[in-house]
Amino acid sequence: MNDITPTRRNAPAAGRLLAHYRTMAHIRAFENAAERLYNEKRIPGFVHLSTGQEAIPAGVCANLAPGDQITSTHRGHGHTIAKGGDIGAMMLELFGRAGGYCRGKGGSMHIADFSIGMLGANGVVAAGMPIAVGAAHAAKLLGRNTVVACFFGDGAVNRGPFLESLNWAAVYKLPVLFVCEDNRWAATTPTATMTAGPGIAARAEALGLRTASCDGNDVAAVDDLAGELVRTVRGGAGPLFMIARTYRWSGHTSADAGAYRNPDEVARAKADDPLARTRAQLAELGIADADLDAAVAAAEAEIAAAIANAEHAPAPRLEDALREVQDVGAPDFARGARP
Amino acid sequence: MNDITPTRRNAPAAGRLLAHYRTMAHIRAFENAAERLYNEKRIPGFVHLSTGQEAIPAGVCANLAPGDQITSTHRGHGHTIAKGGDIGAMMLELFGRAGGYCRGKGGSMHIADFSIGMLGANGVVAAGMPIAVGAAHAAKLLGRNTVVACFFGDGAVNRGPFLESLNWAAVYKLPVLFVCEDNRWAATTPTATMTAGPGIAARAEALGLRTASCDGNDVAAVDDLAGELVRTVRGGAGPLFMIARTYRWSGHTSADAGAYRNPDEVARAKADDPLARTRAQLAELGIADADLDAAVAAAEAEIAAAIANAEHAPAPRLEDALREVQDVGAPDFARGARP
Amino acid sequence: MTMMSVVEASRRALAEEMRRDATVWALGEDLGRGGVFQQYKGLQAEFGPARVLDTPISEAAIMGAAVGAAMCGTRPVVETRYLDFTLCAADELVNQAAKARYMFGGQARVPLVVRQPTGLWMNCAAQHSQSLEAWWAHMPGLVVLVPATPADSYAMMKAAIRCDDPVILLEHKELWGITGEVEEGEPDARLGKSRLCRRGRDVTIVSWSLTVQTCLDAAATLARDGIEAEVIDLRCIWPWDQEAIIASAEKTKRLLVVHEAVLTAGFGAEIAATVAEATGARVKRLGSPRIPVPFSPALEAAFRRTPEEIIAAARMLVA
Amino acid sequence: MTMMSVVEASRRALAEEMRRDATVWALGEDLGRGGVFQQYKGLQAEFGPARVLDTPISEAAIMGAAVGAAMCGTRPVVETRYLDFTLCAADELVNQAAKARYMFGGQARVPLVVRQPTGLWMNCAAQHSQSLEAWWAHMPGLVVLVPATPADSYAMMKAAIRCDDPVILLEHKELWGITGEVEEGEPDARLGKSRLCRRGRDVTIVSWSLTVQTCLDAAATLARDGIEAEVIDLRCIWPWDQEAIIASAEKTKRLLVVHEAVLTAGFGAEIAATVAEATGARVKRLGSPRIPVPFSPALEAAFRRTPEEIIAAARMLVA
Ligand SMILES: Cc1ncc(C[n+]2csc(CCOP(=O)(O)OP(=O)(O)O)c2C)c(N)n1
Ligand SMILES: Cc1ncc(C[n+]2csc(CCOP(=O)(O)OP(=O)(O)O)c2C)c(N)n1
Ligand SMILES: [Mg+2]
Ligand SMILES: [Mg+2]
Repeated sequence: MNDITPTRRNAPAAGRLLAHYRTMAHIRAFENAAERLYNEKRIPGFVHLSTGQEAIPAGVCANLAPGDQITSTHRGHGHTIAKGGDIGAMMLELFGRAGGYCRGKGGSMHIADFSIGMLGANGVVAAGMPIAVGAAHAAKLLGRNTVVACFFGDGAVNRGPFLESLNWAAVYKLPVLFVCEDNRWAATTPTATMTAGPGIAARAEALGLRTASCDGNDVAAVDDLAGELVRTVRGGAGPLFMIARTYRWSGHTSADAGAYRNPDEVARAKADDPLARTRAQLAELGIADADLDAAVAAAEAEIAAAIANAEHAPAPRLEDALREVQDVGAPDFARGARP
Repeated sequence: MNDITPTRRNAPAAGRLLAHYRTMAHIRAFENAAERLYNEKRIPGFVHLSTGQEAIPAGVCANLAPGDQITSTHRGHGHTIAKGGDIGAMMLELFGRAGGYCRGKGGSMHIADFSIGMLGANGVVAAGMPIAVGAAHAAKLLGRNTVVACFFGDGAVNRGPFLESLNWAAVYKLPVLFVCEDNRWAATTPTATMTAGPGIAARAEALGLRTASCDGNDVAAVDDLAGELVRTVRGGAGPLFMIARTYRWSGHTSADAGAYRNPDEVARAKADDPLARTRAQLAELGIADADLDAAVAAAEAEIAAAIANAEHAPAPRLEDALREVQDVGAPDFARGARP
Repeated sequence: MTMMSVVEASRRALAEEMRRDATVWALGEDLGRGGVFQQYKGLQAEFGPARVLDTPISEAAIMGAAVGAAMCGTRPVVETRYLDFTLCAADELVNQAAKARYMFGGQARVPLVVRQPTGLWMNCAAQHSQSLEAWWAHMPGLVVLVPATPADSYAMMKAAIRCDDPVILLEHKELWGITGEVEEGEPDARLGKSRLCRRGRDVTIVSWSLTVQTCLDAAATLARDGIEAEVIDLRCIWPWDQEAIIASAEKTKRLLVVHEAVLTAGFGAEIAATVAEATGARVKRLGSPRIPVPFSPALEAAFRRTPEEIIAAARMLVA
Repeated sequence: MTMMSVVEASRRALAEEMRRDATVWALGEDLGRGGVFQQYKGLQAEFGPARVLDTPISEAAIMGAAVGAAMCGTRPVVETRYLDFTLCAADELVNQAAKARYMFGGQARVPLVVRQPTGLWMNCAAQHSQSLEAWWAHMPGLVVLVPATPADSYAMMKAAIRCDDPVILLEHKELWGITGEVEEGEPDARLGKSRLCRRGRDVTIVSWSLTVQTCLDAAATLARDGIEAEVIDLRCIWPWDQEAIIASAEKTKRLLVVHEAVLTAGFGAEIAATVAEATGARVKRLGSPRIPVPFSPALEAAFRRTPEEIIAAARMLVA
C-alpha cells in the first residue's frame, strides 16, 4: 500500500540527532508548561497539547528550508517550534498579551508566524489543507522553488476538504508534502471506528498521491522519510503523502483528562517516548548524558523565561480590538459597542 | 480494481428487455420534447438533458422495489421516469404550472416524487449523496428493508461530500447503491483532466466500498449488474458502488451547444445509441420492428399529451408563493413584498 | 417545578422526547462521551449507539444525512459542536434543509433540529465564538430559537423536536451552567412569543440569550435613578414577537435592542427597523463592533455587552 | 468614455489588471470556455491556463486554495459560478479568508476577490438565485460591493483586485447585458461612496444592483404626480455611505430602502435602523417575502421589486 520505500541512512549522524533532540525537548517543555499554566488558570482559553508527538514536527521541519512553509492544526505548538518559531512570542500569545504572535487576537489555536512560513494553526479540522495547497499553488505561479508541508490529524481524513485538497494538489502537481499525524484518536473517538476502508494511505493513493509511512515516534525515521519526500517534492514530482504513527499522551484539550482511553494503551504509548528513544540512540552514539540533560535544562529555562516575561507583559488595549480587521471599511466603536 | 464480477445472464429475457426499451423510449421522447420546448421558448428556465444516458436509470430502477428510493442530480428527468414517475406532473412542472410535481416551485432542477421514493433532483453537484445516505440511515433506524440508489455524475467525485457520504455509508453499513453515471464530461470540462489518481472506482474502494462497472449504454448489462448489487445491498452487505460508462449527447444545459467537444467524439457516442442497441437485441430475440415502433409512438404520444395538457394548464397564483415554506413562522406579504 | 441547569434541562427534554418518540435520534461527534458540554451525558447508555450516534468528523455528511433521514420518517437532532462548524455544512443546511419542502412543492418535510452552541465562552476566539442568528433569520424555511433560561431550554428543545420544519437552536455556551425553575412534562414553548421579564414605562429593552440578564442588571440600576425599563426576552428570532415589541415600544416610545452578535446587519437591525416603520418610537441598538471575536480577555471585552453601556444608551434615549 | 456592457466592462477590467500585475489570476470551473456568462471569454487564450485556471468541482478547495495563495503573494479572483455555491465553501470564506488577518494579528493579508453571480435570472429557482449581501455585511473582514452599472463593474473590479482584504463582488445576473458609458484606465471606484442618481426633496429611495433602475422608473412616475424622489445607488454594502444616506434622509425626512433580497434581516434593515437612530425621518423597506426563490415566473414575481410597489410605498411615506 505504501509505495515509497525510503533509503534508510545507516546510522543517524549524532549532530543531526542532537538537534532533533533539542527541538523535541523544547516542544516537550513548552507543552508541559502550557498544561501547567492551564491547570493553574494562568492563561485564558484551552490548549491542545502535542506531548508524545514531538518527533514528527522535529523530523519533518528539519528538512524544510527557511523559505518553505507549513500549515498546522489546532495542535500547533510543536509545528511552530520545529519550524523555528519564537517561543517567547508564542508564550505571550498563550497569555493573550499585546506582544504575542497575534497581538493577543488568536491564542493557542491561531498561532502563526508568517516570517518563518508558519501559515497558521487552525481551529477547524482539515481547514489547513486547502490553504497549504493554495500556498503551493502560489509558489508554482510565482516560480518559487519552495515546498509546503501540510500537517493534519487522522481525524481530518473524513472531511471533504481532505479529498478536494489532495485531488487539487495532484491535478496541478503542486509542491506539497501532506503529513498525517496519526495518533489514532480524534477528540474522544478512536479514529478507526469512524474511518471506513483499507486506511489512510489507500485514500491518498486513490487520489493520485504516492504515500509512505513511518514510526512517528522515531525522529530519525521521520527525518529520513521526510528528507526523501521533501527532496522529491522539491524536484517537481508533485505532492506526496506521509503518515507518521504516534500517540497523543494527553487528553484532547487541556480540559480533557482522556479518561475514555484504556490506561494500558496510554501507558504503552508513554513507554514509547520519542524523547527517551532519541536519548537512547544518542547515548549509543556516544553523547554524554550530561549534554542531554543540559539540552533539556536549556529548553526548560527558555520556556521559564518566556513565562516570566509573558506573565506580566502588557495586555492589548481594548481599542486594539478594532485593528487589523480590514483597511476599507475598518470598524469603529461608534458603530458598535462602547469606545 | 473492480472487485465485483456480476453473474451475467445468458440471454436477456425479451419481456424484461422490452420493458427497458419502453422506459428508455419514454426518457428519450421526454428529453427530445424538453429540448424542443426550451428552444421554442415555451418553458421557463433551463433543462439538463440525459439523452444518450437512458439505459442507466432504466436498468438500475428496474431492480428497485416501489418502497426503494433514489436521489438524483441536476439531470433528473430520466431517473424520475425510470422510477415510475408521472410524466404529466413532470411536464407541468417544466412549464411552471400549479399542477406540477412541485406546484411550479421547483422546475426541472428540483423534480421530485416522494410518493414513489424519488427524493429529488438537486441543483448542487453531489448534494444528493449525503441525502441518499441519510435516507438509508433512516431505513436502518426504522428497520425497513429498503434500498437507496444514489445517482451522481463523474464530476461529483471531486466534491468533499463524495468522500463524506461514502465513508458514512460504509461506517454504518447502510443500504445504498451508489451509481456513478460516468459520461466523461462535467459541464464544459473533460472530467479526466480534473480528476487525479487511478480512477473513480479506486476512490470508492479506498473508502471501503466494493465496486463494479459496466457499459452504461447496454441496458441489459446495467440491469444485470444493478440487479446483483441491489440484491447484495438489500441482503445487508452495506453500500456498494457501480460505475456505468456513458456519454451526454447534448450540451451541459439546453442553452449549451456543446461546441467544445470533438464532433467525432459526439458522433461516435451517438452511434453507440442505447436505444438502437436494445432494439437490435430485441430484434434478435424475435421482437417485431412494428412492436418497437409502437412502443416509441406510444411514448411520444404520451409526451405530446403531457405537453398539450401542460401548455394551457393554470399557472400558480402569486399568493401560492407563500405556501409550503414552514408552519411556524410562515411568511406573509405584509412583511415582505406586495400582496 | 424543579430547579435545574440549562445543560440538565436540555438533556432531560431530549431524553424525554426520545422516550416518547422512537423516531427521534441525535447525531454528532463524540456524543457517546456526552458531547463537549456534557449535554448528551448518559443518553447513549439509555438509548444505544444507534440513536445517540457518534459520527466521523464529516460536517457535510452529518447535516446532509440528517436532511435525508428527516425527509424519510425520522427526527434527527444534529449536534454541530460549535455553531462555527455549521459553516462546513452550509450548503446542506441552507440549500437543502431549509429549501427542500418549498422546492418540492410541499412533498418533503424536514423535521430537523440543529443545535448550535453559540457565542463567547472560555476565550475560544474567532472560529469558536460566533453568533449568527441574523443569518438564519434571513434564511426562509428556518425556525430560529434563542433560549435564555433552563425553562426555555427545556420547552424549546421539545418544541423544536416536534416541529415539522428545520429548527436552529442557538444554545449560548455561557448559559449551560445557569440554573432556574423548569416546568417539566408538556410545557407550552409558545414559539414566536416573547417573555416580559420586567415591566416598565420609560424605555423598552429587547434582548435574547446571554444578554437578557445583562439588560436586567442594567434595568435594576436604571430604576434607582427613576428610569423604569421594560425588559423583554425575545426568545425566538424567527418567528419573532413583533406584536409585543411594537406594543411595548408604542407605550414607552423608546426601543433599545441589545445583542452579543456583530451590530452591523445583526438581528437588532430588523427589530429596530420594524419598530421604526410601525411606530414613532426612538430606536437604538447595541451590538459588537464589526470584528472577528478576539482571544485575549482584554480584547474580547469588545464583544461583551455591559450594564454600563446599556444604562448609557437607555439614558440617552430617555433624555 | 466607451459604451459597453457589464460583462464586457468586468472582463476588460480583469484583463487589464492581469496585464498590469502578474500576481493576479482567476480560478473556477469552466473558465477556459469563458465561464457561465462569458465573463472570462478570451482570457485563457491571452493569459494561459495557469492564470485562468479551470478547476475541479471542488468549491471548498477553490476557495481554500485561493485563501492560501492570497496569503502567499498572489491575488486570486475566485469565480463561484452562482453565489449559491459559495455555501459549499462557507468555512473557507468566513472562518478562514475573512478572519485570517485578524486572528493572526495582522501577519496575514488575504487579497482575494470572490465573484458571486447573484439574484434572479432565467428562472433558476431556489438554489441558483439567492441574494446574500446581508450575510456578508454581517461578517467582519469582508468588503462587499454591489455594482449596478458597467462603469461600476469596471471600476469596482479593479478596486477589488487591488484591495488587500477579501472582497465579495456581487454581480447581478440580469445586469450582465445592460450597457453604459465606462471611463477606462484608472478610475476611482470610491469604495464606500454612493451615487446620487436623481435629486429630489420629498423622499429618499436607496437601492443597489438590479433594483436601482426599478427605483428610477418609479421616481419618474412619482415626479408626474409632483413627488420628487431622491434616488441613491448605494454601490457598496460594506462599507456603506452612511453619511450621504443620513444627509439625504434628513433633507427629505423620508427613507425608502428597496432590495431584491429577502426583507427579513436584509441589509435594508441595517440602513433603516441606522437612519432611524440618527434622524427623525420616517423609514420603510421593501424586499422579498421570506420564501425560497420559486421557479415559475408567476411565483418568482414575489421576488421582483416593481415600480408600482415602490410608488405605493413612497406615496405612503409622503402622505
Ligand atoms: C470541522 C471541525 N469539526 C470538529 C471540530 C472539533 N475538533 C477539534 S480537533 C478534533 C479532533 C481532530 O482529530 P485529529 O484530526 O485526529 O487531530 P488530533 O486532535 O488527534 O491531533 C475535533 C473533532 C473542529 N475543530 N472542526
Ligand atoms: C457545487 C456545485 N458546483 C458547480 C455546479 C455547476 N454544475 C452543475 S452540473 C455541473 C457538472 C456536473 O458534472 P457531472 O457530475 O459529471 O454530471 P453531468 O452533468 O455530467 O451529468 C456543474 C459544474 C453545481 N451545480 N454545484
Ligand atoms: Mg488524531
Ligand atoms: Mg458527467
